[in-house]
Amino acid sequence: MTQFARVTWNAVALLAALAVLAISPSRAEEPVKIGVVLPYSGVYASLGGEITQGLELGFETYGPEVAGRAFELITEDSEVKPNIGLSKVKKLVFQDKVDLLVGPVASNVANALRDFVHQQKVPLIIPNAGNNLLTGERCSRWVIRTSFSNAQITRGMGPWLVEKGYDSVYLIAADYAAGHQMMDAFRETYTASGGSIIGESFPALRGTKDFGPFLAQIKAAEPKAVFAFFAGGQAIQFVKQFDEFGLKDTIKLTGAGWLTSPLYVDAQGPAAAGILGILNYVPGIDNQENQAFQEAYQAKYGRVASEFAVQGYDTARLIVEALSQTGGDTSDKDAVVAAMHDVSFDGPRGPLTIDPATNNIVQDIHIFETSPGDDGMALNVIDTLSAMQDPPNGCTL
Amino acid sequence: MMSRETWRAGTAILLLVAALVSWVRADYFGHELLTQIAILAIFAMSLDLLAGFTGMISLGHAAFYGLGAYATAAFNLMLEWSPWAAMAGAVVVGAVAALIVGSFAVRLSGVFFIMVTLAVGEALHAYLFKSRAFGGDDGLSGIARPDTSSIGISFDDPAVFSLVCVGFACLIYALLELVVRSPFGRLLVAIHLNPSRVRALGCPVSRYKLAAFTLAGAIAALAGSLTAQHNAFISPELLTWTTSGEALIVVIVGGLGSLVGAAAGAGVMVLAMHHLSGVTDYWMFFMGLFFVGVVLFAGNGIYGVIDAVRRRLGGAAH
Amino acid sequence: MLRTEGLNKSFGSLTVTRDVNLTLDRGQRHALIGPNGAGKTTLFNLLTGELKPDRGKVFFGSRDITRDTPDARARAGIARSFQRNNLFDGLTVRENLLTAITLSSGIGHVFWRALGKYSRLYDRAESLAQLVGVTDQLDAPVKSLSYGLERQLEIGLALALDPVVLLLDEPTAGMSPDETANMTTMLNGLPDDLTLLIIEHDMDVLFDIANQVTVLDYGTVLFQGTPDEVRQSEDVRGRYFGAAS
Amino acid sequence: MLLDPTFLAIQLLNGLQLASLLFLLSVGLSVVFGLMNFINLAHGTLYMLGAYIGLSLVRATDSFWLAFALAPLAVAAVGAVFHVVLLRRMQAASPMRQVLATFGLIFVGLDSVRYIWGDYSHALAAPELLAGSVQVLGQTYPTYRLFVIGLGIIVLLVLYFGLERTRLGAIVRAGVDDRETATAIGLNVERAFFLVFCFGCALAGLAGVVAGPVLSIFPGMDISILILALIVVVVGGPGSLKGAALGALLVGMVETFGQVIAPEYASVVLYALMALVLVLRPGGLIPVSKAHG
Repeated sequence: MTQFARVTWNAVALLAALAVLAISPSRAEEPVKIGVVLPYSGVYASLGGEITQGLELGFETYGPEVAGRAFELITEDSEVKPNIGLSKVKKLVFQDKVDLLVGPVASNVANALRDFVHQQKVPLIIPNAGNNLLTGERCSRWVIRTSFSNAQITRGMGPWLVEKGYDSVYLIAADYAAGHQMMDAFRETYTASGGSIIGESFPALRGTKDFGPFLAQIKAAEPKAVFAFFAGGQAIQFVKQFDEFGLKDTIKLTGAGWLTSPLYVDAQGPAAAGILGILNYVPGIDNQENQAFQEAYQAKYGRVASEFAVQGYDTARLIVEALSQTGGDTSDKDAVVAAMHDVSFDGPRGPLTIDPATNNIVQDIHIFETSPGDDGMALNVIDTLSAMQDPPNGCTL
Repeated sequence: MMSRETWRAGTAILLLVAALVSWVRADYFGHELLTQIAILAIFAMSLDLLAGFTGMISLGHAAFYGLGAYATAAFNLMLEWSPWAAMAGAVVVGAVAALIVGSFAVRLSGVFFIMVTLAVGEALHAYLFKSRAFGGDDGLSGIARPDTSSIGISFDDPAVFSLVCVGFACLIYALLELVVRSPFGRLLVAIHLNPSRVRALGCPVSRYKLAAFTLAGAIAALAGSLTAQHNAFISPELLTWTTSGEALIVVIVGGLGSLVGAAAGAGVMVLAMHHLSGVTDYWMFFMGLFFVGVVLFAGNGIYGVIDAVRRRLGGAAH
Repeated sequence: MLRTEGLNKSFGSLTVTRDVNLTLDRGQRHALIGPNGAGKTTLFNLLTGELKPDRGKVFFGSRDITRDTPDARARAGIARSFQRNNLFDGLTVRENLLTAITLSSGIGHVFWRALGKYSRLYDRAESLAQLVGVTDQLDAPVKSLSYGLERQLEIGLALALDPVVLLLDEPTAGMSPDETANMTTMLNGLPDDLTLLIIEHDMDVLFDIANQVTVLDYGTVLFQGTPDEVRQSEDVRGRYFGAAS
Repeated sequence: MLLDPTFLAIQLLNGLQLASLLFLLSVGLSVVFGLMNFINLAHGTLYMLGAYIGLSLVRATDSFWLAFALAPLAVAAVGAVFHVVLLRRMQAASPMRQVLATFGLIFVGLDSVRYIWGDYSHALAAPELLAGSVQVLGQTYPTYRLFVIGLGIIVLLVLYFGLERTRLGAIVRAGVDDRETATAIGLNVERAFFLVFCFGCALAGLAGVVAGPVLSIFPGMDISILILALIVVVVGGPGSLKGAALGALLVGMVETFGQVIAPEYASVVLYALMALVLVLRPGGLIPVSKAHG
């Protein structure tokens, strides 16, 4: 069971670091200290766990050391609270004197951290939080993102849906910044391609007990497709209720890929069949790197690696490759960030680079369909939009 | 036997000395913790005035704390007021909001009061979470601290800021200590003990409770304002029921109705959170259990233990 | 001084006060008697404002105070004691008295000066304690008082308001004969211009103190007159004293 | 769209379904409040526990109905232990201390659930019998939701007749009315309270299992529903069965139609409703008439 593996990340990370040290006992070099601030409690605790596992596997695979320096992960629980996250980051920077920071999951926490790391000039590598502004208006040389921006995920779906004949959609997303940003990006490209949006709903992120009221509205509006963004419990609910209310027969359900994440697509069951998703990663991507990653991850953790795990995995690889360029030197933070701009590699998601203009990742975005597979639901990639790159969006680095 | 008040003041001085010693010895992160403790102490003491002295247990006190933070951000970022003016404005906003909420809440007692304050806090949280003007769930950043470069010190220095926060905590303690010793404060306790009797003695109970509620709201807003300046960031998270709940835990673990207990509780809470959350992801479990234990057995928390020493000493002297 | 006009009060279908007209003159010692459930305490609560009448009016002097809150009436000079002891548990006797004195001296709103600095309040507390006979217990928690002393303190709290009208709800209930005698002496020693309305079951006490008696029965005024008239009234004797005497 | 009768009918059903769940959850809370002047803030935790125990039972036995029957019993057992270990010891203390203890238990319960079942979101599958959809006025509507509505009505009726016609019911009514007198005339109010408390816990557990196929199961599901349940209790009037039913109906409908008519303000409207009721009728819409007010 996963929870037993995650009882105390600190202890695990410490043990891992000790093990790494034990393998290379002759090295007298200081380890590279990486402060990891992710949620290990609260609503996103499961994501924090996935990313941490990805990170550990990544350092194992591409490390375990660089230029004689091992990696020491110091994990802190952000609790998905901005103030707590900031306090933990201060602890990591001031007390533990970490070389690099990795985190967080939630954009509001990332917003709270941004000014602090910008002032302290400690590189923060974001392995999830997708707020556009973090690599747009509020970008910083010291904030690098290996996950995605919200707009980057959904922008490609607009023209694609119009092309497939879905020329009228209803938008529905959780009512918070991420939901609005994803819908804004979709709306822009979709209407530009000639599609028409015939309704929008933004149910509350928390506290929504039931999608029934919204589903009745969608049904009455009679769109050809629905484009949705929900994650976690809300995604499970939405997909199941969409089916139960009989909308699936006449309306195509599409959305940002978290709608049918491998973490819970089996809980959704047959109701998820036929849903179109768009995301930066699905476990079924067909390339060697991904196969190797999934095999290693499943061998280690006994579970399919999710889109969150891969973001942790690639974050570790980015760090390792950048530090190998600087010869293991982390004292010159500017050089570390410059090295990250130079790194490019083929990961499980496909080819990756960091855009020096925004510090956001440039990556392939995958469109996939959910269908019943041999064991549980399968996510099959049906199209790939290659090298999606964000415009600067007001960022001047 | 030393009087209750003298003993309390003595404990307060001891706490202050402890704060100053740790200030001298603190590194950057030590100042961070000290700042957090001082701000939480202010917030908790304001709740103690309500819960401990007046008997109004609120689960929505974070509404005023959060409003103080939001008002500071709004005045500072949108109206471009100076940080000092924004702080003063925030206190006024907190007081006015508490006056409005209190005008119907103070008529309710016990569990009803808990539920209404909880609902008010959640409603405000729900509103701010959605409001585009105040940054929604993303919050607002870039709130400035007072500029005191003219006198040669910088509030951006964590050591200076932590000292300022400790100073504010002392000020609030002194103010509240005066209030609870005053005729007004004594009547609040009497209202807590027997509201109908005080009314029969000619006390307009609701008005007194409203005054206490307003004062507590203003002080909570000050704490919120300091938090906004401390983090240079605000978000709706500040107003959640868990923030209120944690403050209540601090007050009860510290000892209801003692002020200094709330301050001590703040120290214990921040340090425990800092150490426990590093040891286990399930630290809320232990915190909750500890809290239940205090409610069940320890009577009046940390200060209850301290006060027991006074009574023991008093007994021995006879 | 205190006057009611056609007071009516019902709880659901039960009428507990019916067309009560009562007049208390200044300095009058007025007793209210009647069997249990006659509506005596309800009438008290209507006078002090804890309850609002369905119909009828209450006048204090020439002023209509029917809509006034209990605290406003207390400030105007109507003080009361309670049937069941209603003190501030957890405080000492002195603190109990100080609470009442703080309110009566109009400094309750002062939040900027410690109570300890008002020495005249402390003097007043001591003289009141002497008046009601709890001087030895000034620093004892009220929880430790005997029942009789609690009753005495109960009246001390009411007296602390310097009332014009004092309403006492069974001041001697549950007291020993000695305590009752003390109480009677104390009540007889109250200033002459103080108007007193007293609910009392003990006829000896009643006839010792009262100069006017109202008999309530099922919410209505059965009889009004001097103690001697009451004593002689066959009606009252039959309905009320039959069992008692 | 609002004037379309089929649309209205569907939304009405949605509202009823939520009301039904809220009724199951809040009736125990409300009656216990009436009896003891005490409110169990960990009631939402029991609801969450019911859902998770149901989840484990479904996984182990593959039978929703078994979970439906056993999970409430398990939750009632937890409630009984909680009553014996904590509440009974605290009887001398003020009700406020009891409320605070239950507040602490929210944290304990949340982390316990996280530790045992993990942080992921889950959902229960509706039982075979109720899995599909039926046609209501020509619209497809999930059968399971109709079952939830029916269950709520059945529980309401059972409780109504239980309170009116049984000895326990009579004791409970007397206890809510005037506890001291009921105790004085020799009714065992304590035992009645214990039974009512456990029964309320069982209903919370039942609500958890029943909610499983409609709402998702995740750590934290307790708080969002607790606040709704508290609003139900306050709006309806604590201590009264009819009040809980009316409050649940009102909150269910306001939540549902609020999201249709004014999604921006849906949550705030609910709190405003509660504030309004408290100002105008502090005892709730159907207050319990306490003897001697």
